[in-house]
Amino acid sequence: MSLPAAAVPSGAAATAPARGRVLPSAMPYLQALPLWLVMGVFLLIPIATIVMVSFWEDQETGLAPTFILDNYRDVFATQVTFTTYLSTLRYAAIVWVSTLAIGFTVAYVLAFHIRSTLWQMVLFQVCAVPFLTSNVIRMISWIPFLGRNGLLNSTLIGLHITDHPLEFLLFSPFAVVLTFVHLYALFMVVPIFNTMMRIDRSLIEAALDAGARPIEVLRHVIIPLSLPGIAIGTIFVVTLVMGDFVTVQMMSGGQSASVGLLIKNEISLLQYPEAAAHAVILLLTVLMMVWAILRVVDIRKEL
Amino acid sequence: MEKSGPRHWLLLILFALFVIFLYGPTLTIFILSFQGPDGGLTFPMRGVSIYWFQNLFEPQMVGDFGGSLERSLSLALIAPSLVGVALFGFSLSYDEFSRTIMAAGSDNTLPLEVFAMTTNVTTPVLYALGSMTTLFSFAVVITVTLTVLAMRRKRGAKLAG
Amino acid sequence: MAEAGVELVAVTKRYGAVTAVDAIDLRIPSGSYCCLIGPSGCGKTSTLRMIAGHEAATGGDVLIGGRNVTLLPPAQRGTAMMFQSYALFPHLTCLDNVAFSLRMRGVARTERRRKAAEMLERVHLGEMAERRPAQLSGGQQQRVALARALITNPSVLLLDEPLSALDPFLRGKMREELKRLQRDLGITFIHVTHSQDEALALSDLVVVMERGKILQSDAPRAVFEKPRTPFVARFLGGHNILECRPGTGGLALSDGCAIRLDESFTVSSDVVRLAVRTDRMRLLANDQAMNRLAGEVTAVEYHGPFVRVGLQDKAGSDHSLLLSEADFYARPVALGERVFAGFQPADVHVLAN
Amino acid sequence: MTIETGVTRRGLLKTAAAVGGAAIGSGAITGFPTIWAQNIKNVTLRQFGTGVSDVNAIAVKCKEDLGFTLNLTALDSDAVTQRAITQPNSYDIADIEYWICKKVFPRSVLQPMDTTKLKYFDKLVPLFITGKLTPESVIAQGTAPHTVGFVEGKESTKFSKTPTEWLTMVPTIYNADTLGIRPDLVGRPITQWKDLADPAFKGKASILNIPSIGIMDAAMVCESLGIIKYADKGNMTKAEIDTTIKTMIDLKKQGQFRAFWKTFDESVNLMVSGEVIIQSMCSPAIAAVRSKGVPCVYQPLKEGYRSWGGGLGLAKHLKGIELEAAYEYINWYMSGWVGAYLNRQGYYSAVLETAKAHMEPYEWAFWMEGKPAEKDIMSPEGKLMEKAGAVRDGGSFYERMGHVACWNAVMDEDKYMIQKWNEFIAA
Repeated sequence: MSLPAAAVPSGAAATAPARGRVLPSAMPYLQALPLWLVMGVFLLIPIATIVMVSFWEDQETGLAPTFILDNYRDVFATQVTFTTYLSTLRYAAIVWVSTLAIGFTVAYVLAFHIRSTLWQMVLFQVCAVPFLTSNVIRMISWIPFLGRNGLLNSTLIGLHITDHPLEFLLFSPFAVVLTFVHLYALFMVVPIFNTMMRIDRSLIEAALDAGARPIEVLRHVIIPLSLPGIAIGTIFVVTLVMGDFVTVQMMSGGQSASVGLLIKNEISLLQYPEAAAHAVILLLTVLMMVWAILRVVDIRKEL
Repeated sequence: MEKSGPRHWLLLILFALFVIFLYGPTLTIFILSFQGPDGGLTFPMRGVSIYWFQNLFEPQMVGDFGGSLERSLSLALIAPSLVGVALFGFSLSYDEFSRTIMAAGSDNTLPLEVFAMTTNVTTPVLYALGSMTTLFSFAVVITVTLTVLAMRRKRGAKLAG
Repeated sequence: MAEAGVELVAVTKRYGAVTAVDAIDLRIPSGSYCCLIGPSGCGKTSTLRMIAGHEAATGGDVLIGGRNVTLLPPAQRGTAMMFQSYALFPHLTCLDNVAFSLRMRGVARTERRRKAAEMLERVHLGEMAERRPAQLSGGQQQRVALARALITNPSVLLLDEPLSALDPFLRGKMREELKRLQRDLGITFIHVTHSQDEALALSDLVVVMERGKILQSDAPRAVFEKPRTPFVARFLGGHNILECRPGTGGLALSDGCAIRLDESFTVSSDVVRLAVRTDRMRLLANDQAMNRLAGEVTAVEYHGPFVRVGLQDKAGSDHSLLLSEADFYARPVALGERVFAGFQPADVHVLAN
Repeated sequence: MTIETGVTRRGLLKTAAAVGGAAIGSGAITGFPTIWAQNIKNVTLRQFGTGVSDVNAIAVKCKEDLGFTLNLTALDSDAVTQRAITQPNSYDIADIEYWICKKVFPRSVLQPMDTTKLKYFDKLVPLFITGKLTPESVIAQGTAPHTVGFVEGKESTKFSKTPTEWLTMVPTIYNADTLGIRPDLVGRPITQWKDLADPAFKGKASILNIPSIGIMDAAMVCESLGIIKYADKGNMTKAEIDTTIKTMIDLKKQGQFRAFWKTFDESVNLMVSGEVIIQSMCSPAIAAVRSKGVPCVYQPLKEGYRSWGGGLGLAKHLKGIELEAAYEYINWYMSGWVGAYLNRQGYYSAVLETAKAHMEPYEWAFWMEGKPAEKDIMSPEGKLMEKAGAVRDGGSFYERMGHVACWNAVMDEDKYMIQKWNEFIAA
C-alpha cells in the first residue's frame, strides 16, 4: 500500500524542475509532505507502537516498557501458533482460489459478454449492491440459510435429495469459506473488471486473426493482461482473510482458529505484549505475501 | 469475442448463479424480517407481519434505531451514495466494527450499533435493518442509473438536433 | 503462397436498424493493391472487417481465391490483418509478437523464433527483437505489426488505416515500403484509408464508398480522371464542378455561358454536372463566349511548383485553379479581382447524378 | 432528588478515611442546591458495558427521574475490557463484571467509591460484602465479587480482603449460569455437568467461548466426569489447565460440540434453531428461548452453578459536578426501579429491598421466591414470559445463589490458560 506514496514524489519530480523555483530539489519532498504526514500518523506510528509494545513486559498493574524477547519466544514455543497459521493460510488459499475463479469469470462475462455499456453498468451495480449491506448482517444471514432447520436443508429434504439435514453446512470450515467468498468476491471482481475493460479489443481480434482459439485468447491475451487486476484483488482478499477473526469465529461456531482470533483472545485478557508480538509476525507474514505478489506482477500501471 | 453460441450462454448462466449466490442470504433475511412479533433469527418463521420494520423506526423500542438511523445511518449510507463512489471504503467501514470497538470514542457509530445488535438483539429487527439497507442501496443505484440514462438521452438528442 | 483474388457478392452489414454496408459487389484481382476510400462511416472498415472475418456479414458472400469464406473464422481465410492501433500484445516481446500466430499453429519454439527473427530482419527491426512494444517508436511498432501479419504467409493482407497514426514524413516512407512489399510478395493488399493521396499513390484499384455503397471502383487514374459522380469528384479533389442546364444548342452555365464538350451525353435531368480538373483551367485575359467560368478571386496560395487561385462564382460556388508558378507570375491576379477561367472541351467530363 | 443523603452515617463501616470523603461531598453540595439541580440536567454520563444491563429503557427512565442524559454503549465482554483499560476517557461509568474488574482496577482507570455516599450500601446483598449469601454459606471458588469489591484506600488500587469504605464497584446485577436444555430433544433427565459430554448429544452440545468463562464450564464438566478435582477452579495450576483442555480437545475431536457461543444472542439462536440441545446458558437467555415458544429448561445440577456478577464503576477522570451526578445516578440505580427491571428479566438485583418495593407481590413471589405464578408473568417490555401457574426453574433466589460452585474468574496462570484455550479452538 506504500505504492501511491512512491508514485507521488516521482510525479512531482517531473514537474518541479520545469518551474525553476528557488529550491527546486526540495519541491518534490515538500509536495509529498502532507501524504507522508498522513501515512506517518495513521500508519507508521501505530505500527511502530505495536512493534515497541511487543518487546514490553506484561505486569499486573500494566505494561512495563522494557526490552524482552519473551513474547516472541512464547509465540514460537507453542505448537498452536503453527497450527493456527496453517489453518489461516489454508483458509486464505481456498478463499483466494475460489474468489479468483468466481471473480475472474464474473469480470470476464461483464467485460466481454455483455453487449451494451448500459447493461454492463447495471449488472455491475447489481453485483455491488449487496456489498453496501453490513458485513456482519451479510455474514449472519447465512446462518438461517445453512442451519440444521435452515432454508437449504428444508429444501433438500423437501426435494428428497437427502433424508436428514446436512450438518457440515453450518459451523464448519465449509461455512467459513462460503462466507468469506460471499463477503470478498467483489474485491476480486472490481479490479479484474477494471483491467479487463482497459484491454484494447483489437488485441483479441489480433489473436483470433493469428489463429488463436477462444481458450487460447483467454490464456495468452486476457489472463496476462488482467494480471495486475488479479494481483490487486489477491492482495485485497488475502489480507482481509489473514486478518479476519469475526467470520471464522462466527461461521465455524467458534470451532476453528485463525491468527486474528488468537490475537483477539490474548487482547481479551489484556495480554497486549503477546498480542503485539503475534500481530508483528502476522504483519510480516502478510507483507511478505504482498511483496511476493508484487514481485510476480507489476501493478503500477493500475495505480 | 463471440456473443452468441453455447459458450456465451454458459457464461451468462454462471453470472446469473453468482448473482443468486450474492442475493440468496439477503433473500433469507428479507423473508425472516417479515416475521411476527415473536420472530427469532432463524427458521421456522413465526408469524408474518411488518412489525420489525415498524420497530426499526420507532424510538424507545429495543435498541434505539430511530435515533441511530437518523444520525449515523443516514450519514453513513446517503453521503457516499450521493458521492457515488466509496464502494470499497463503505463496505470496509462496516467491517471496521471490530476495530471500532477497540478505538471508538464515546459516540456510537453504526457499525457499533449493528454489532451491539448481534450481541444482544435476538429479534429480526437486525434483518429488517439489513433488508432496508439493501433496498435503499437498490433505490440509489436505480436512481443513478436512470439519471445517467436520461442525461445520455438528452445529450444524444442535442447531438442529433 | 496461394495467390487469391477477393470477391464480394451482395455483402451487407446491418447493426440493428442501421445499414453499414449495403449489398456491395466487388472483385479484387489477385495480387493487386486495393484501397477502400471514403468518408468516415461510409462502411469501408466494416467491409474490411467482414473480409477478415472479425465481423459477420448480415447477408451476401465473401470469396477468397474462389472459396466461399463467409462463415470461416479469421484464421482460416488466408488473410492477415494489420490493425489501426497495431494491436501489438503489450506483454510480449517483439519477437514473441511476431511469432504469435506460429505459436497458435503449434510450430515448435526454436523454429518459430527463427522464422520470427527472419521476419523482423525483413522489416529492419532485428535488433529490437527482445524489446516490448511500449519501448518502440510508432513507426517501429507498425513494422512489427506488419511482420506479425506477414509471418503466416497470408494470401491477402488487410490494412486498417495503417498510416494514420504516423507523422507526414514517416507516412511517406512507410507508403513506399508498403508498396514495395506488396510488389515483392505479390499478394493482395486491401487497404482502408480516408486519404486520397494514399489511395491514388498506392493502389491498383481504388474503391470509393459512401453510405454503405460503392460509388466507383477503378484504376486510380480512371477514378481521378473520370469520377463517376459529383461526390467522387469532390472527395478525390482536384476537380471543379460546374452546374449546367441544357439550353439551345447544348449546355449553358447559370450565367448563360455556353459549354461545349467532346464527350457525348444524354440529358436525364434538368441539371447536368460537369467536372473540370483544377489544373486544366487557365486564367483568361478577357471574357470569352464559351467554356469559361467567371468569378471573384477569394484566395491566392503559393505552393512552390504551383499557385492555387480560389474563385467564387456568382451562384456562390467555390472553384480552384492550379497554375504553374510561371503562368501565374506572368499574369498575377489579386484578391477580390474579377477574373475569367477558361478550359478546353476535351477536359470537360460529364458526371452522373 | 439531591445528594444530601450521602452525609448519613452508617454503622457498619466507620473509618477515619470516611470523614474526609464525606466532608468533601457535603461541602460541595450544601451551598448551591438550586443552581446545582439546574446544572446537573446538562450533564451527560457515558456508560458502557455488556448488553445485559445496558438497556435503553434504563437511559429513558434515568432522564425522566434525574433529568440528565445517559449515553449507553453495549459491547461484548472482550470489548468492554479493552475499552475500560485503553480508553478511560471515553466513558464516565463502566458497567463491568467482577472478573473483569480484577484486571481493570489495578490499572488505575477507575476511582474507588465512597461508601458513605451510597444511600443503599447497607442494604446490599451480603454476597458482595462478605462472599456469603447467608452466614452459613460456603464461599464459592473463583473470583468471588467480595474479593475484588474493596480497595484499601481512596487512592489505592490494591484489593482489600476485608470490607473497607472504598468500593471498587457498586454491584448491580448477577446470576447463576447452568446448563440450558431442550427438554423436547434431550429425551432424558439431566442432572450433572458431565451430561454435556454424553455421547448421546454428539454434535448437539455447546459451551461458552470466552476463554476465562468457558474454562470454568469446562472445569465443571471435568470435575463432574471425575477426571480431576480442583483446589480452586478459579485459579488452576498449569497441570490442571492441561488436563482440562486435553479433555475438551478430546470431546471436540469426537464431534461432541456443534458450536461455541460467545454472545447472549448466539446462545439463544443455537437453542431456538435446534442446532444445539444442551449448553451452558444464563437464565435470561433461557427465558428468551422460551419467549419464542421453544421449550427450554434452566437445569439445576448436582454440582451447583457457575455464577457471575457485574457492577458500576466510576471512571478515574470524573470530578466535580459530573462525579456528583454519577453518585446520584448510582443511588438512583439502586433505588429499586432498575432492580425491578432486572429482576423481571430474570437477573438478580443487588439491593433486594428496593427492588421488591417496585414489583408486584406476585412477581416477587415468582421471580425471587420460586413460587408458582399467580398471574401471567410479563417482561419489562410487556411481553408474555410465563403463563400463570408456571414455576421458575432453579427455584428461589436462595436456592440458586446458595448453590454457587464457582464464580467467573481470572487466574494467575491466565496467560497460559489463553494459550491452551487457543490450542483447544485450533484443535
